[in-house]
Amino acid sequence: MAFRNSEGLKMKANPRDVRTGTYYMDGDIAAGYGALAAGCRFIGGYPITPSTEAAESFARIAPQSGAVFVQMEDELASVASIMGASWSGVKTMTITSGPGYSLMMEAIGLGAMMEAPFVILNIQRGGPSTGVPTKTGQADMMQSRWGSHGDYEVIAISPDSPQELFDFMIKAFNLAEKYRCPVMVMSDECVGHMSEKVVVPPAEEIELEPRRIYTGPKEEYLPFKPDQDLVPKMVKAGDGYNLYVSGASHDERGYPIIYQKGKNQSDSTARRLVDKIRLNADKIIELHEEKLDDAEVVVVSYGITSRVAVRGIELARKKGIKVGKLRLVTVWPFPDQRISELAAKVKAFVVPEINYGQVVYDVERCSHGEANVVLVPHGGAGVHDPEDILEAIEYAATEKKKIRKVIIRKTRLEKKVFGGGLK
Amino acid sequence: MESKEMAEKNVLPKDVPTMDVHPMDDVLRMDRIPHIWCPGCGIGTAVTAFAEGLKKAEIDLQKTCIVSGIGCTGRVAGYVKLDSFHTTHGRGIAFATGIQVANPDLKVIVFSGDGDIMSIGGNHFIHAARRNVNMLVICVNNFIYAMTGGQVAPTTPHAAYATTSPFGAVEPPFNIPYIADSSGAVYVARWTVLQVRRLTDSIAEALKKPGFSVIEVISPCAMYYSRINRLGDGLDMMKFYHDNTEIRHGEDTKNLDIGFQTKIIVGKFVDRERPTYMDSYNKWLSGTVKD
Amino acid sequence: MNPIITAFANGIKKSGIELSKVVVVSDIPFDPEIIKELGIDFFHTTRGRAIAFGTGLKLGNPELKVVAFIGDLMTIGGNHLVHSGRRNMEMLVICVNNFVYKEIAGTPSPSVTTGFSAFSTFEKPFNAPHLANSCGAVFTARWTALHTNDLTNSIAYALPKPGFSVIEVLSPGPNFYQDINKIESELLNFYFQNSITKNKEDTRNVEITADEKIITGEFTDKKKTTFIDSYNAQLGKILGDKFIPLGGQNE
Amino acid sequence: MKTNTPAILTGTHTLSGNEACIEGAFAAGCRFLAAYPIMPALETIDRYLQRSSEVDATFIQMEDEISALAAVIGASWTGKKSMTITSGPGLSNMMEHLGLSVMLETPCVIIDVQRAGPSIGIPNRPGQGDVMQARWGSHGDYELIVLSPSSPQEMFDFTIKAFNFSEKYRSPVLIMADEYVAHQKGEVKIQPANKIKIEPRKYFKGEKDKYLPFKRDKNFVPRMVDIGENYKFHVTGLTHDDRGYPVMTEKCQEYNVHPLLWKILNDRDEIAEFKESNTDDAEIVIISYGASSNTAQKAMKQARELGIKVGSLKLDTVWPFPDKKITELAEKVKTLIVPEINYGQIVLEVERCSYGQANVVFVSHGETEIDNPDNLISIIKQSQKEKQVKKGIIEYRNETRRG
Repeated sequence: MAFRNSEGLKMKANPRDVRTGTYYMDGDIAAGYGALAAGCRFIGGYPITPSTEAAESFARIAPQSGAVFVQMEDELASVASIMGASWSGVKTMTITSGPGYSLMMEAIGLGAMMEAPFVILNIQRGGPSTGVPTKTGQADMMQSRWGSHGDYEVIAISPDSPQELFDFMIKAFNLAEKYRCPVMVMSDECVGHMSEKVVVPPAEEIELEPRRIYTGPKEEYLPFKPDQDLVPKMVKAGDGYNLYVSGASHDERGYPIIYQKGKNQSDSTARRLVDKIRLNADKIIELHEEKLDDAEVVVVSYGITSRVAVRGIELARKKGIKVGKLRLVTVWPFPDQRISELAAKVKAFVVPEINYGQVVYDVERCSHGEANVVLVPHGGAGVHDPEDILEAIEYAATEKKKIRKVIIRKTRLEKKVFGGGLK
Repeated sequence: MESKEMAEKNVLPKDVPTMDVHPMDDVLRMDRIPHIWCPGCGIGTAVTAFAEGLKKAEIDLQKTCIVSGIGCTGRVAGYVKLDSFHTTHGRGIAFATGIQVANPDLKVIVFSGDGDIMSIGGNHFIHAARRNVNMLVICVNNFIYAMTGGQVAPTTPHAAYATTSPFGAVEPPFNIPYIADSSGAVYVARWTVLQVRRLTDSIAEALKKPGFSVIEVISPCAMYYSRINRLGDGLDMMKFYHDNTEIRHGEDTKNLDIGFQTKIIVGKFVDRERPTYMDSYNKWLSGTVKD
Repeated sequence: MNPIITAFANGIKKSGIELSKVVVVSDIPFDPEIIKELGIDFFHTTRGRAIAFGTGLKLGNPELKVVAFIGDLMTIGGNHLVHSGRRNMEMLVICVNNFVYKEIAGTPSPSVTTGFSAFSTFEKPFNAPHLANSCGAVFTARWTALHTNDLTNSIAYALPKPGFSVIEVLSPGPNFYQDINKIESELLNFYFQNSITKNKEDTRNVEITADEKIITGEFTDKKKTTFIDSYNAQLGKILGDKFIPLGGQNE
Repeated sequence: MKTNTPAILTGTHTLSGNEACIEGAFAAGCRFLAAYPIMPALETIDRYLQRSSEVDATFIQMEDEISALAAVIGASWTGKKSMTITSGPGLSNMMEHLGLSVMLETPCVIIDVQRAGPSIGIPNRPGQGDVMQARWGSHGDYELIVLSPSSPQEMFDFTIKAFNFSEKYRSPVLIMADEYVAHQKGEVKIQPANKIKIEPRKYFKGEKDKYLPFKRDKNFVPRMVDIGENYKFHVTGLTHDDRGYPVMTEKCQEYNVHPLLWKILNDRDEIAEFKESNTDDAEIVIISYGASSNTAQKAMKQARELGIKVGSLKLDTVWPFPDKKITELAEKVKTLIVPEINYGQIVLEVERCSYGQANVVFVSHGETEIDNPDNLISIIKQSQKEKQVKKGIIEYRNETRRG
């Protein structure tokens, strides 16, 4: 994906921000490096296992680049402060995990409403509630899409390696600037705490999306007047534009419509907020596909699970099953169309997730009854046993009937814990 | 049992009395021992003082419950044999408020750390103090977020190092007794874990006091705070407390700031009477409130 | 126009600060006409988060003069208030206290459900200047909305003052959308007439009680290193030349 | 178990949805409310306070919604039936503690009077934009029960039902009302106390030292005790074993969390209630919930008068979703129309459960259309023109008239 803003301007990363080199580092630290390379100037954060290393790595390297890490009093403050910083003209993000993410829910709606570009890095852990803080999970996926009240759309991307945590931070900032919406990097403890080779490229190889800055006459500026692609242009606070930016439903001037006369005043705010993502979905969505040409069974996965699935796919291929891999790099917006196309072609989808079924329901929805959908669940605090995925693939390849529900596999773990599985 | 065996093997002198039960058995959950705290940590001492204080106060333990938030000190509730709740980060006081107001017969203790109570739970702290909800808050202050690996806390002294302030903390720390006092707490004390006897007495005293009581317990964190700042181990910190604490009962709370390795003033600072939340509530309900 | 806004507008003028650098963050919606007239930037955030939002604005662009209007008497956002005070974040907080008295005849009794009164009637309210003072604010003051001149002067003084300043303004219904109504103006008069000005009073003594006169005045006025100065000093000391100070660089 | 009579105002009253909700709560035995005032749920607190001294119920106004739900969970463990009331922004703030109440398996009820969102949105107008949030808003996996009333009478009935479900499954239960229902005045019939069925709390009755707070029965529901009864129990939001002690392993995670889902899912057919009308011969079925079902009912009647075979399915329970019923309908009818006061939430579930068997038409409507089914009628007519089943959700965008 080439990152160009609406004027076709290209921007490179600032060499001061890029610690070029080859490292052996964990995903969290790579994320901190990635954020700085992307030009992030402000992180308001709050420590939470297993995401703290990302904040720590940023705090160590930020001051030399004129960026700042401030540890706020709680997650509510963290996310509110980055929205303020975003409107003051800098790139911002916050870093958290499940419980902190839950606290940010109200502000995510505010971010969507104010169309402040910002990034949230969520290193998921086992939930619900405090759950298993030190171990992995993928159970915040639906929350990232639906967690705040009212209608809005976000972009969520899911990296599967420390290298991708670096790369995806840059991608996330670019998407945030381009679509002016909250962008979630939904990683997990496993990727966050996994140490691997991370290559930080030279600055000139990193392309950044510049902010969509308004350049016309001051008096004509309307903060929420959308461009062709439904995304409005932005200015900085303090530049004399006499901004009125509100979290209440507003018109193009930003004025709340609640106090305006006339009950039938149409409330188009939320409509545009969802449309700007839905109608641009094709441009946003990125998928990694492997061996799909002849596939009868497709394994749909994201994040760390897509790496575990590789083993299951290899084993199945060895047994002669035609199985392909579809990795959701972008989880939200969901690739409805691609899944729908595949459903018409293949027998079944196998969806391993480290949760008890979240994204699988969207796969089911988009397959329109044309392909079976098999879920390989995992409660968290660990990753799948590839054998479970293999068995699910084998089952999916042999099942002849069209089954109108998500077929939930009993995993080895479940059988072990509940002696044959839950009833 | 072990000590008995040791006595039999003549490791201990014969005349040392041994017993089958640990004196803490009735207030601590022995089935959860060993605990999670690191060697040199002061939280265990604070728990001992608390257990002793509970006994000393001679309150009805059946009607006593303990609530913790998240963090190293947040685990305390799990080791105390009362009805105990390990809740979410920073919300111990809010949770306890619900318990207390729904059943005013209960005495609630919130036992948690500085990050939990003062940072994320700061709002609940000042509001519960303002309302004067009947509870005892024991806030173990180790100057750092230890559970997550040594991040800067709102109590970290200026210029002290932490992992998220790798070049020294830039913010001045909270003076916990001062903010408790100004929000309306009726009992405010501060001790270090070195002053076990005074801390125990203080806990026993506060347990019997109706209203919002706060005891700040300064505790070493040998694993993070001391290590990052090169202050030695737990014992060195205890020596530091020994040499650098001064007891000043009744000191004006605004003079209680703690700097990096500066003198720590301890003592009981506030002990006053104010109607508790339930008193005001009942009065209001019965319509006798001045209109 | 609401007298607080008038005082605020005059205060900015008097302070001589460039209008385009003033940003108001509030959890109370302002009438857009007011903002237009003032010629400043305005952000309407979710309840209680104005101070946290303002922190970000200030750190993102240290040139800005951030003013946070908080309406619900630090209920939901109390934590942000105390922590920003501790950090000494450069910001002026105008806290519109609408604690309503029951004594005044003819006014609706303040019940929690009116949506404006922040506390149940029997609860002790915060002594806002004292709380702000104890968490580290460099300037605290309290006026009623009718102390127009005093309020203007305090705002003009606090706005350029480095550090975290809190001005509590007693005013019924923090409503910046319409003119105040009759009941509200009666209440305002009541506040005004029942107040007594004691500058430099110890904040411990300025609690608002039902029986005594409301003490107004400028209470705290001290010097303390601001967050940004402290940050630049500490990191400059440790990192030396490698450090790029906050607010010092040009992107 | 029957409730005390003074709490139950037997008879017929004219109440707003907000007031009916409080009456329902008192009838169900609720005696603790912690809340933070928010539009458009303010009248509930008024009503609660007016009646609280008569029924000896406690109210506390907390400093924010986070602490409100925390206090409710705490209060519930003292043995009092507890609830909190809020609207969208407040519900967003409660998300962390929704997870805690799931993990601690604490019975409590959350009333969400939805308004137009996102963020501050329009506080005095209805919305249904929090329906997906109710199901997915907290981190981690969980299942819960969400009811959606469409009239003051249902507001009363469903509140009782909510308390019963919360005790039966030891789970938080949400009521997703909206501004329209909350402020609508209507007739509310309140049965005599002995006719109102109340689910008692599932108390542990064995020996004190044998109590395990998370030992599940065959329905996966553990037994509860009150604080202060000398059980000396420990509960934690961390993944825990039967004793409530934290165990940080994969096995324990499976042991702890998986049954949390199945205790609800096992009974999903029982819990998922709906009202069906005219579906027997219908070619088009309108699937609706909450205030939208008022529009749906009117549209159905008018369409029938025009000779169009329209049926209606009103979801009383939104979560768990009645998958089977929707699939059954999709196989039978040509078109499923889903009107919602949002931009597409439950319609996604309908699309999922229809397996490409019927056209799924989404109608985003506003508050003015609650009383006026014209738009819906025109969409019914438009949808009749579709000759074959289309994949994906159909939305006739020329008719977007929210307001």
